[in-house]
Amino acid sequence: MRWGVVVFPGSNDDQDTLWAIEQVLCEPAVRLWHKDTDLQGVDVVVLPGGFSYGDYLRCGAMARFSPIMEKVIEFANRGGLVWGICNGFQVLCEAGLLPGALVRNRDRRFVCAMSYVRVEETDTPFTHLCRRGEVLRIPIKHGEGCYVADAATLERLERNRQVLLRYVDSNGRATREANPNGSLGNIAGVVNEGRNVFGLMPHPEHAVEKWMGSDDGLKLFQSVIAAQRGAGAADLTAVAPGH
Amino acid sequence: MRKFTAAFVRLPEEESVRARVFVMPKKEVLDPQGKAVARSLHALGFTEVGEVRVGKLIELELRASDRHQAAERTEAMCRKLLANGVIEDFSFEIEE
Amino acid sequence: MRKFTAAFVRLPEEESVRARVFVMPKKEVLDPQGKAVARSLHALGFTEVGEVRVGKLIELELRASDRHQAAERTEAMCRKLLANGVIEDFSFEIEE
Amino acid sequence: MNWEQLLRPVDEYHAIEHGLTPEEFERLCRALGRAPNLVELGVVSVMWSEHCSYKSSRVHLRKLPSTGPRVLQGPGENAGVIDIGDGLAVAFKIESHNHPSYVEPYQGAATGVGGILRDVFTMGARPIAILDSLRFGSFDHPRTRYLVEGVVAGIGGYGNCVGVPTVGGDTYFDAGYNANILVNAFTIGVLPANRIFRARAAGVGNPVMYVGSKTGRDGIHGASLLASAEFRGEAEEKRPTVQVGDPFTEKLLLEACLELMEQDAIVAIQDMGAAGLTSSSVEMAARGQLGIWLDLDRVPTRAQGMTPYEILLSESQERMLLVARAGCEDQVRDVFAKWDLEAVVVGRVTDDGLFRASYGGREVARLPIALLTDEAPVYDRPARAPSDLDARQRLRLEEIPQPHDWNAVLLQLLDSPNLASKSWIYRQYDSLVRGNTVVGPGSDAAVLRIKGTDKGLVLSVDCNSRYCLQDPYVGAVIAVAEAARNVVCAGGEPIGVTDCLNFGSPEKPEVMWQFVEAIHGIRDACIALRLPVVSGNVSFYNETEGHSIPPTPTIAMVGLLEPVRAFTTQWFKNEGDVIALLGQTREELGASEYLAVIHGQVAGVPPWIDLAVERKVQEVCLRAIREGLLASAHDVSEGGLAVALAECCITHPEAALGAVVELPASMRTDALLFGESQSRIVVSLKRRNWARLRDLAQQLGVPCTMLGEVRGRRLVIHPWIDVECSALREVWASALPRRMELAAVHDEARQG
Ligand SMILES: Nc1ncnc2c1ncn2[C@@H]1O[C@H](COP(=O)(O)OP(=O)(O)O)[C@@H](O)[C@H]1O
Ligand SMILES: [Mg+2]
Repeated sequence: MRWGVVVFPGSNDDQDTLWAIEQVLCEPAVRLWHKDTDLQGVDVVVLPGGFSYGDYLRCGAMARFSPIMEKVIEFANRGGLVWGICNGFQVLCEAGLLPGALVRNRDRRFVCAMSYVRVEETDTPFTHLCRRGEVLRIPIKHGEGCYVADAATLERLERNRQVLLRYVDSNGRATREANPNGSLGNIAGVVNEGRNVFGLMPHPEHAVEKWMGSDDGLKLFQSVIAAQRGAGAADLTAVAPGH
Repeated sequence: MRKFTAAFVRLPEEESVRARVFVMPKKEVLDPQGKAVARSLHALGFTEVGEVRVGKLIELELRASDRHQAAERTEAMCRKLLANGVIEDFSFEIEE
Repeated sequence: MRKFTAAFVRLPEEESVRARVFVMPKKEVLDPQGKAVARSLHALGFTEVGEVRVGKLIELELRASDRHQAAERTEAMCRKLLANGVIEDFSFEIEE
Repeated sequence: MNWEQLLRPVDEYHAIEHGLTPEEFERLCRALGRAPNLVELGVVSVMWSEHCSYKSSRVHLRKLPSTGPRVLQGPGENAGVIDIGDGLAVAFKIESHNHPSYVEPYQGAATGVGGILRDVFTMGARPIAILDSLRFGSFDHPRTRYLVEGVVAGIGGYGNCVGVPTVGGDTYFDAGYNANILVNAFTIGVLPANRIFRARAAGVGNPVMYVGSKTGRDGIHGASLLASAEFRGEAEEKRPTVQVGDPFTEKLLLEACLELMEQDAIVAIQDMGAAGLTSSSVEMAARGQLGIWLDLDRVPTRAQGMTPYEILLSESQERMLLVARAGCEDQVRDVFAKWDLEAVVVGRVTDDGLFRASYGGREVARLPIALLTDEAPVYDRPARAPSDLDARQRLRLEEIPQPHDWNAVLLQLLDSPNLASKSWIYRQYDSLVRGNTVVGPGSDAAVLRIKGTDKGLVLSVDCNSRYCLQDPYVGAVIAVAEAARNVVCAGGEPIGVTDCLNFGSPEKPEVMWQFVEAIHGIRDACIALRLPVVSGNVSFYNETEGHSIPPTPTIAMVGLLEPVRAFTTQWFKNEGDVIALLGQTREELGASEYLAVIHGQVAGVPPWIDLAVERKVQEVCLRAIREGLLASAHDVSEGGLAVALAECCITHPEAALGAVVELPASMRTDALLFGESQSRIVVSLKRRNWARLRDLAQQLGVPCTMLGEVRGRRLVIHPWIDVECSALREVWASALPRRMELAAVHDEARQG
């Protein structure tokens, strides 16, 4: 399978994501330049972290209008796997591919730290190699990672089991103290209704080798690879175990 | 929450007007900045202050044939880019 | 650059009024946000847009005995906290 | 103002307004054979300012060792370059942005980071890490919180957005910086050793091109007035136009420049830093011994009606000037266009040795390049030790009562902002981006891998200005030694130094004395440790209302670690490991944190340091790490042995481990526990490695004492200290956040 990593002006973690895919997982990947309009036949699109367009108006607000995003949106609507990490998550929300929005952290400061997230659902191509309730150690680094949505949307997210990751403490409890940014419901990552578009604030690409302090991020990458292998590119959502 | 000051007056052919766009976090959305400002104001002795909310003020210059058109275009800009309807409300004024 | 809408009307004993504070980067100071917004608007086809500047809009509730006092206090808040005099100008309105 | 008025000859009054002395003005007129016009005076005043000309420091900086087998580029370029083998090199430099950060902490610090990043990528190196060295006033001062908040946010705001990790730094709080904080930023980048870009113009007729942000009225005369003229407390009324950083444009500029450098289109490149277009063009021409002509009409401007004076002196950020190969203009334009940046031809390289600028069809400046650079004034200013030095250095230990409750003393020291955890600061920095951070902030030194190799870089920045105040020579020696020791503790071999010399007014003989002593200290330490100083920065006039800051010669040290997986961190790792001390403890309490915090005294001389001993201690530690003997290594610095042991216990990112230690009562207890004797390292290791370590130490004649072992959840130092690690950690971790969260009163300080 082929991965595509979008490079917006101001993308910073694009080459870290490529490193994880190409050097650690030894999978083929291509860069997708924001001005291009060809997805080069990739099987999964990653929107990486960083500060696209400086994030000057709102995070992700401008990136979503770049030419490549039109194709990414089409791709997602056809069931293609799209994965937004940090700034990529913000872009997906701005583009309407994921519900809700990410606003300034509760304490208004940027935070770079190791975080613990609990895997809430495993019937998705992004998490199916994890155990339900498993706690992953993955670093976060963001100033605007506080997930918000209106009450009806939140209720729907919970009902459809679209919350994939929640901030927890090392014992797996979703406490206020374990919430680094004030996200509603300690939400760290959500999937769309079709379960093919995933956004999360933590950076799995920075947790793929032991010396990084954790390689728990690998599980998410490997889930995607296994899902693709298992299903071919045809039906992405039916692969999940337990369905 | 939009507000037109659109007076339907024809401007002298493609004149430049100024728009002021106000973008505010929705009532139900957390506004950590507003809270922090309120706390700071209290600490500085401005104890008479109640709720505070912090939003964005965007001033634009734009060419338009009349005020009505300017308002229409400004509204389109707000919907498309300047405000995020999930978390923000907007309003604007076209300069008198 | 301040603007009083102070009408010297006594409010019913310590009533709550609303102030709107506008904070803008000073003219001579670079405004990377404004620059970026202008560029994006152009890219989205709003080519009629000229200069754009992005500032802050702060809405406050405060108790005051009259509009004049509210204006005075708001101005003090701007000077002390809400605007950074080194790089920003401010103005405000007290709600009618 | 009608700009043509700028072309009238000026008189001495204007010159003095521009910061020139009457003698300097006379010299200028003599050299030109006429009086300069106002545009020319502006150009000369910035080029002759302390900031650009180094006129008070030049004669002394020459004393620093700057050569060595690894040195590819010493001082004199935008950054120094050191060979790290296998065809790779590193470019690095440190720079100050002190005054701007005091005036507007967020933007001042942000643009400081922006400037040092440009210095490094100008050399053709991709920046891979930033360090920040910060000095604030005491928390009692009303403005301190506001400054800390703004500076830290500014550094993070810029570095995070550009996508270069901030992996370490150092931070001290001292009343001596109340009205003059220090913000020093360091950047290191990696480049091919055979492809160093220099700022040396070549090729008469080659086009000079301008790229990046438009020119506005930012910081005009910032360099000469802000950085070189003493603050008189009126800075805020004067409100110099503050420069605002645009990290997004910087990111584009960085990517575009690095991409262009892959092609053979540019001859020379320099960022427009202090004194903007003027200094970048003059310096490029000077290095190539050529001339330069600029057409100011073609310079992209942001504000309307800018005069040639303003265009030449603007300090707008995120701009670069380059000399392209003739005929490659389109190639240059194309690369920048890909990154949405505009590149414009604004002049040519000439052979007349002149700096010439035209505007509106007229020549507005015509000055010999040499006059602006090599022939700029140089001063050997008088230096004299302060008359109260002896009195300040006196310390009668017998008059210092010993405390009774040693647990309480330890806790109080860990609560001191200087010793406490700096996590409140570095949590706000992205220390991970680019995926090379093996050890981030929180240990003695940061470690970065270099992708595609087995190499690691080890970075540390240090300076104890209390030592420097009490004895600037010894203080500077210790700054170098400690920085090197930190690098060694992480497993790195120190290979190069950059320094940022922050001092008061050089016109005061006492300050000049501090400066010269510090230079001598750096020189001697670098010679002894065989380290070249390849770049640096001098920041004078750090004073307010006549008070100079404590002398602060900040040292940033770069080390090489191969293989990178051999890195070490400072915290204890395994229950049962032996704890040992390399080096010797003496009865030394002068200028210590203990004296300052517990007894409210700054007195005495800093600890003694013998550089031969220092070298041996470092060698033992490094060899032990290379042989894989050590589980942890931590240098003993402020707070002494007890604090170092506590740090070994509580700085583990996940789980604190305790220690049980016995110290022989060989001297005053306070000196034993909290004295800051130099050249000491606390290590922990498997018991089976002990004999080998002891032998290694013996071979080199380094004292090596077994202190105890890693055990339990308490720190026990028999017979004085016995505290839960969690209690130590709590105090240490909450000291800064507690002080920072103290309501938001800090904002009041905006009023100064
Ligand atoms: N301003 C800062 N920015 C980033 N990291 C910092 C800063 N100040 C301190 N640190 C980090 O905190 C840790 C402790 O710093 P310090 O007390 O100076 O250590 P040491 O005494 O061993 O030199 C180091 O890892 C250092 O890099
Ligand atoms: Mg230190």
